[in-house]
Amino acid sequence: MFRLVIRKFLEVFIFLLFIMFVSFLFIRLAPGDPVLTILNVDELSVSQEQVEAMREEMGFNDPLLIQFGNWLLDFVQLDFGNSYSTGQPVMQMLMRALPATAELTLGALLVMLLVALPLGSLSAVYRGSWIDTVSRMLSIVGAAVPSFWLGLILIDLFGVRFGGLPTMGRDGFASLILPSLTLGLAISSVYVRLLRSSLLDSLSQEFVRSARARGLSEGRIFLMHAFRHSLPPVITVFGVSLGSLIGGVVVIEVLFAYPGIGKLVVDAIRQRDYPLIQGYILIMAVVVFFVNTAVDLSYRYLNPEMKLKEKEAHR
Amino acid sequence: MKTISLRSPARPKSKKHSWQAIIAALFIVLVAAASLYTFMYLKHDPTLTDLRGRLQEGSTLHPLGTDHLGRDVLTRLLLGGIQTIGYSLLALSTALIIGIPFGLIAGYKRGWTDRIFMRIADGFLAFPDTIVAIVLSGLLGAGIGNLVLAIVIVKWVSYARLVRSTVLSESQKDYIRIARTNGLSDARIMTKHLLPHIAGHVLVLASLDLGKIILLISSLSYIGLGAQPPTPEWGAMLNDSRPYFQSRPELMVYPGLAIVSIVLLANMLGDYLRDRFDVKKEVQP
Amino acid sequence: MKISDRLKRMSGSIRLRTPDIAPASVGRFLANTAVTSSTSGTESTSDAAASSTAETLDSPVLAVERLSRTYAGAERPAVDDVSFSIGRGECLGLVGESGCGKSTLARCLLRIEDADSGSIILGGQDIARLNGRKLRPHRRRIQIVFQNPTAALNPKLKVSDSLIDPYEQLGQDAKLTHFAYTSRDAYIRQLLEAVELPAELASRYPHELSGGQRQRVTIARAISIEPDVVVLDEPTASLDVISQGAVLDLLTNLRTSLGLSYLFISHDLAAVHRMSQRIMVMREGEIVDRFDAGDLFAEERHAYTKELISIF
Amino acid sequence: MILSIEELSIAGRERTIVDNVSLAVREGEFMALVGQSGSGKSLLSQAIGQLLPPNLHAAGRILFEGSNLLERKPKEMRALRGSRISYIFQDYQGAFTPFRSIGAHFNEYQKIHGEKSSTVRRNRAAEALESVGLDPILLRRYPFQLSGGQLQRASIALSLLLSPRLLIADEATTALDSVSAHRVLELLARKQKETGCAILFITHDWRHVRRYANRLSVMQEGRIVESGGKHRILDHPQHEYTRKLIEAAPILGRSLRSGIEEETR
Amino acid sequence: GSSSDTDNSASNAAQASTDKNVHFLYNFSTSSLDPHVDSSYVPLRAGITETLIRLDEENLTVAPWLAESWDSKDGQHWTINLRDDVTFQNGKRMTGDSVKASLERALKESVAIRNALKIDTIEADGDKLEITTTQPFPEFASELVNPNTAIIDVSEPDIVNKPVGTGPFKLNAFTPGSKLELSRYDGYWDGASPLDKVTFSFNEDANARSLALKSGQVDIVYRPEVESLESLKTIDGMVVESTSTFRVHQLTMNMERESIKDLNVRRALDALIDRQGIVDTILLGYGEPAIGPFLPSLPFAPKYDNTASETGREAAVKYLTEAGYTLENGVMTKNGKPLKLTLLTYSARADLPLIAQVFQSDAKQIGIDVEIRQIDTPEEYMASNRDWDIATYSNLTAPRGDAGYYLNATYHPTGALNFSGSEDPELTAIIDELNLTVAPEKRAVLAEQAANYVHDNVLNSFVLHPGTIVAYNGKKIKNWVTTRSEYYMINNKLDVM
Ligand SMILES: Nc1ncnc2c1ncn2[C@@H]1O[C@H](COP(=O)(O)OP(=O)(O)OP(=O)(O)O)[C@@H](O)[C@H]1O
Ligand SMILES: Nc1ncnc2c1ncn2[C@@H]1O[C@H](COP(=O)(O)OP(=O)(O)OP(=O)(O)O)[C@@H](O)[C@H]1O
Ligand SMILES: [Mg+2]
Ligand SMILES: [Mg+2]
Ligand code: NI
Repeated sequence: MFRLVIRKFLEVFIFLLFIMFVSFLFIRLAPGDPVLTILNVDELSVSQEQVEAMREEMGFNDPLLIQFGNWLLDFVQLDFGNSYSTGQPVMQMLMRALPATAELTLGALLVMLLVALPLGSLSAVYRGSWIDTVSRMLSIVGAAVPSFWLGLILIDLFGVRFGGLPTMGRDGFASLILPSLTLGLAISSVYVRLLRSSLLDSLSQEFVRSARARGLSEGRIFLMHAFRHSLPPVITVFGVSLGSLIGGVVVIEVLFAYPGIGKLVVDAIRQRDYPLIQGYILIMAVVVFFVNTAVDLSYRYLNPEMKLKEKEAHR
Repeated sequence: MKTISLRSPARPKSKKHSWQAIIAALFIVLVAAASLYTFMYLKHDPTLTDLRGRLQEGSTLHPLGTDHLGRDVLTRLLLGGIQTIGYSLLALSTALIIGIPFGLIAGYKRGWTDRIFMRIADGFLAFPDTIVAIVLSGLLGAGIGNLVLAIVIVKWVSYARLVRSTVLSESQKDYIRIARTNGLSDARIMTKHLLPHIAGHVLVLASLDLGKIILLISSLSYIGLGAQPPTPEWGAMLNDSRPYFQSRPELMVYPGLAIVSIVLLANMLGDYLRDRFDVKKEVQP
Repeated sequence: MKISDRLKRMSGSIRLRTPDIAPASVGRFLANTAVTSSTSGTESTSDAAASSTAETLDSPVLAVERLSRTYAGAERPAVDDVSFSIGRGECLGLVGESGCGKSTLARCLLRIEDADSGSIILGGQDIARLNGRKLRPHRRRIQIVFQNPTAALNPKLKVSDSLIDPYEQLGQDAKLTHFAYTSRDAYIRQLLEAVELPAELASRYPHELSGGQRQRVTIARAISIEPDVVVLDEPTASLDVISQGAVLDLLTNLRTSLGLSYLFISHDLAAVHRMSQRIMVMREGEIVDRFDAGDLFAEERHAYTKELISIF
Repeated sequence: MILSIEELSIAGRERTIVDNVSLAVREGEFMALVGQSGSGKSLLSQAIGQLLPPNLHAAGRILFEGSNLLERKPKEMRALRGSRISYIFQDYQGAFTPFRSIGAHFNEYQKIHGEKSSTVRRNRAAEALESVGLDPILLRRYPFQLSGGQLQRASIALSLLLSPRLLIADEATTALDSVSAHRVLELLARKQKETGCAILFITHDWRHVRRYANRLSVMQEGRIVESGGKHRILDHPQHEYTRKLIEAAPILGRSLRSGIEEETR
Repeated sequence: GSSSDTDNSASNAAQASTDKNVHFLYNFSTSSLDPHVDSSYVPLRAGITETLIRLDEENLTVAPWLAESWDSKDGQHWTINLRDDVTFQNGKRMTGDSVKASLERALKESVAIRNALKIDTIEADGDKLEITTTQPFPEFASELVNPNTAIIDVSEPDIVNKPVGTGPFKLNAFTPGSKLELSRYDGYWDGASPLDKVTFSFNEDANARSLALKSGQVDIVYRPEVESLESLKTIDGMVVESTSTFRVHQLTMNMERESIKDLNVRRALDALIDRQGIVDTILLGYGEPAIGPFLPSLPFAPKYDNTASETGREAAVKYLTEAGYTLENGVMTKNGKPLKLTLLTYSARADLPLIAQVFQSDAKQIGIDVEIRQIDTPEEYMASNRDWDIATYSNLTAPRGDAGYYLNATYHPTGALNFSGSEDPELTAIIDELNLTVAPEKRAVLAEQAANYVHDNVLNSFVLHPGTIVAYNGKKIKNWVTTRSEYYMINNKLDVM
């Protein structure tokens, strides 16, 4: 057990270090640097020498490895640097924006669950019926319609015409409804279809017939036998998209002026605010790692054979 | 044997039938589009702007009206189809070509291979799409190849992981072990025995991803990857119509519908293929 | 019904054409048993078997030494220090109570599961620790029929596709003598015929077959490339007696004419008795009794063997 | 007459697999169904509980306690399955949901059929396993951790648990050694005596037919070629196929013929 | 619809009886309020902070604000007299020392400000400041208009999130990226505001901003979606205001490219731009066609009398003919080489890609093949890649009422925004002279001279001055002023009905 923990820990550490190294190189390969933004060339007269001097001062002219070394030195002291554009500590900025994003993501996931679970289940159970057709149509529209459009329609409907729900900002629960709804609906489509497809597989398994022969109700067969069996692909895609979900909320954050991490990062990218981007990638890498590790663990829970045979050598 | 809840009352219709119908429909649509396209192209240059004639309603000259720069919407829609579908299919299939083997190998080999492969995949997930696109466009410049590369980088992981999850559980089963005792090479076990099992989910995901990829392409073209304006392209048309959300909503509806129909078609194709791999065809009552 | 009739039928049903057991391997096999060999070595009708007798004398086709396997979390080993060997052209029967470890042993032999210790010497090479690419060349020599045929067939593949697997992968090295590969279809037809299945089944999926049909498909697959050793784990359990007889005849035929060796796991003492030259009895992972088939009714049998016989 | 199958046909899209079969099982009777592999025995038995694979379709009548099962709604069917009609399937592995322990299956089965007390459920599950010669410790295991015979016995124990009126056992002892099979069949016989349930027993094993059946039917290529009392068929078979089938029964060694013993009771 | 109207007025009436408040919606968002660093200038715009000197929006000259007066003989030694009646929102009096501390913090925290102000030393003496710049620096006063030089009380603990300035509103709460809650500062030196509270929120989506105004959630919207104005105007009492800004959308010419070096080609390209069409349609009239870089109302903007100078396709063809091009098979060709141009554009300013497309289409019609290349960061791309011919770009030309910034940045060989790569000695001389000239009138003459030079040589081509659009609920809001500088938004005059 202890060794397992150590090993996992080591794995995370090496993984993070590697990711940070790659991302460090990668984002510095992107054309541009933050100097023009810092000097506010849009409004202040700046000469090319000043730009060059600034570059020199910020160390952008040093070899990348030295830059990385410096960054790493700070990193191991848990100093993630200050944002170039605001001068504030990066982690503080990210952590301040994180709750909003988490809220939004959770809200969207809730919507997704409320939409995808029933719709996906029904369309698998009543395969070929009207409900299957309707859910397919909905999910296709969901997959093809950009979320900003959906968001605008929802704002127009529930913010302007009926309901008077808040359409922007982050003030309590009411302001969370529309953005979560938009994001949730936008991501639901894949899960509806995936769950359906997976459930169809499960429902044709032999053990379902045996359960039926034992007199179990369809509901129970579905919940206790088929459903769990059909979860792995759904959870997998969920785990994968959680990463992109956090990055992908930016459209919604902008539309609803929801002050989350997505907007922060997109701005950071636009301004080449390296420390902020790095901080974000670090957080994302941690999140992705844990989410996907959790997903992997869930396979084991869903399929005990995997857990118990894990130690067996594999050819 | 009639049941209400779980089985359609009649005997299942032949799937082949509906498939032929799709092909026929597709063919008709294609022919119609092609002829309309030539016709419209002779009449309207899709890139020629006409500021005085912008935002016109539908008329006989412009069946779907004109866009914000006075260009014929129908012509752009027809022309854009080729671009849009071509790029997105190319990108999607490349993502599949990379993602599926990756997932197969990771899930089948397990152990260190799996661990390393999955950490690589995680790494890709940690990068925001925009960063990838910016770096690529900065390093390599615009071009279809780089566009496809950017999308592949963003998309392949989901396929890899999806495939892996199925392979992980499937390769526990006796018939895979038998296949191994039959001396099948790993590659062959993966392609012959495991691929049919993953096809269903992958097709579902891929057909829906097509829509997302079309939208992604348009947002990538903003930062220099992909089609440059004024090339007609559905995703870009959709984005360009954004300001007219309140004044001319149909400008968004047309490309939106076009994308929906393509995704629908892909989805039907996916379902058809899925049914082919789904040898048991139907749920039991 | 007259008793004489029955006796006639009885003697007719024992159609052991060649109880050709190699004395040397028997000696080795019996090293730790009290039984002495009394097998009469009728000369082999098969040239192949005859020419290889010399070789078989000191090198059995398959020799297992001190094999053990304990499942994670189990209190006692499923296979406990098992040793035996099989000579060329020999059929070794393995009987034992349900859950005693027969299938586990079989899976270990096939390297589907890893034994914790012991060696599996197949054609002179210990394959117990070989892995991956190194193992693959040896795969051709040993094949298995699983106990549960449903799980052993890929539900997404047609019968023909499942059947062709071994040939497409290993067939080039195998010198087929019984079956002949002219075309894929013809080959599959031969295989299906051999197990008395209609050719039309080739294009069906496993779930469209009956239990017995599935089992016969897996048998056909196992013998399709004529390996040296076939491990048969309850190969005829769900066959009607006529098909059962036919399949067993076929197996015997192949064995004698091609010099195949079998490890024949079965609950059906009649079938085991009919097929095998030697029989092992397994209990709680250990081999508790070994004897020549002819000595089945001998007095010195283990109590459990006797119970099996009496119940039968 | 607890079960009476009348002119039952089972057809797929291309062909008819079971052709116009009639068969009856009397109350408290041990009815054996033997026959060719692939002749349609399993499908016939599945049709009774409306459990056919979806690509197959049954026509005819299946009267269970007087009412036609083929016309029943799924809900009504469910009320019968598990409590009044219970199944042992040929694919013993498929009987268990892979990610649930054996114990969970026993527990759930009793629970949905109305057993409220969890200790009672647990004890009965343990007893049931012991009655088929299994260690109750197996309750904690997952299906894949059991040997073939253990699984089969567990599924037999499960289907006997609630004393059904009709037990359909499809090759229920194929994975069992003769000692265990004997034990299981003794248990079946005892159960039958206690509860008076009818058993439709599909088998290839003449010994079992000989020892336990009251009547038997012989199937070949989708038809029943012969049915009747055990003695009549075993000792005076009419149909050519039956005769061959009996003849092919394997015999062991010196004297024991597996199906047909010296005296006929 | 009418229902939302009645809703609005009803709720407004209800609010008016208790609290007078205004909800303002701005088109940028910020996650930091540091008055000296953050370039969104929100503290100044929201009325929290003020600068020493401000821009007089009517005359477009600099005017006193926290400073009463200022003076310099040589452009290097400056004396600034502060008002003596100013207090910070925490009640402390603004003194020379506090101003000095504030300026020093600005210099310390912001490289940009350090670069821009070129301050060497500051000395405080009562309400008087003595400032020396590192070099003669005539624009110094106008640079003090920059919102990042705003005066705050630097002794406050949390400047980044809760700056304390001298403005009419003090900050109650700040949600980064979302909004500021402000309340009236009663001790404001110029007379306290009639309002009790102001909410200053951000939303970067134009459609969403329009819809927020429609739904009555906000009262004033900065830059609503232009295309939604028609539907906004149908709402009773909605007021839409527009003012041209100091910004110019221009076509930057890459003077390092062979074809562009030819003045006649530049003239042709300039003639090709359909300015009026673009303003009328893409901007729906909210903007004005540009001739030169400076907004005509600026004192130093040249009066172009040759406005009638030929434009249109014919003129373009004529210039091209003069340059030696002929139309061959519908393609403009010179010496067998067709005229092919690469046009850069970027999406951060949504108008620019549209202008690019219109230009491309017009060029196509006279046989010029223009390839559009959309890029991410224009400044960096233009500076490091020289494989383009023309570029759409948007510039502030006189952000603080002075021409020095634009001319230096864009036309001086050392300027950071000199993407043309122009090194015209004559123009450089004018700019250098401007940099040493203190007297405003003389500076105006030089600026005009430079602008004319640019125009005559078509160093860049100017398309339009976009307008700032503000829409507000006229039934509620009183005294709203849309400024050209876009610096001043919430002030002490703003009121509700
Ligand atoms: N789902 C199906 N679709 C089509 N044909 C099927 C299907 N299931 C079974 N069959 C065919 O129907 C016939 C009868 O099958 P069934 O399983 O009833 O045989 P059985 O008598 O139980 O044989 P066994 O003793 O081998 O189990 C077989 O020929 C089989 O191939
Ligand atoms: N994966 C596993 N994990 C733990 N225990 C197992 C596992 N597989 C089998 N066992 C146990 O190991 C023992 C031997 O199993 P095995 O399958 O070899 O029996 P068998 O001799 O083939 O029996 P049968 O005749 O019933 O098929 C049994 O007690 C079984 O419960
Ligand atoms: Mg076994
Ligand atoms: Mg069967
Ligand atoms: Ni008789």
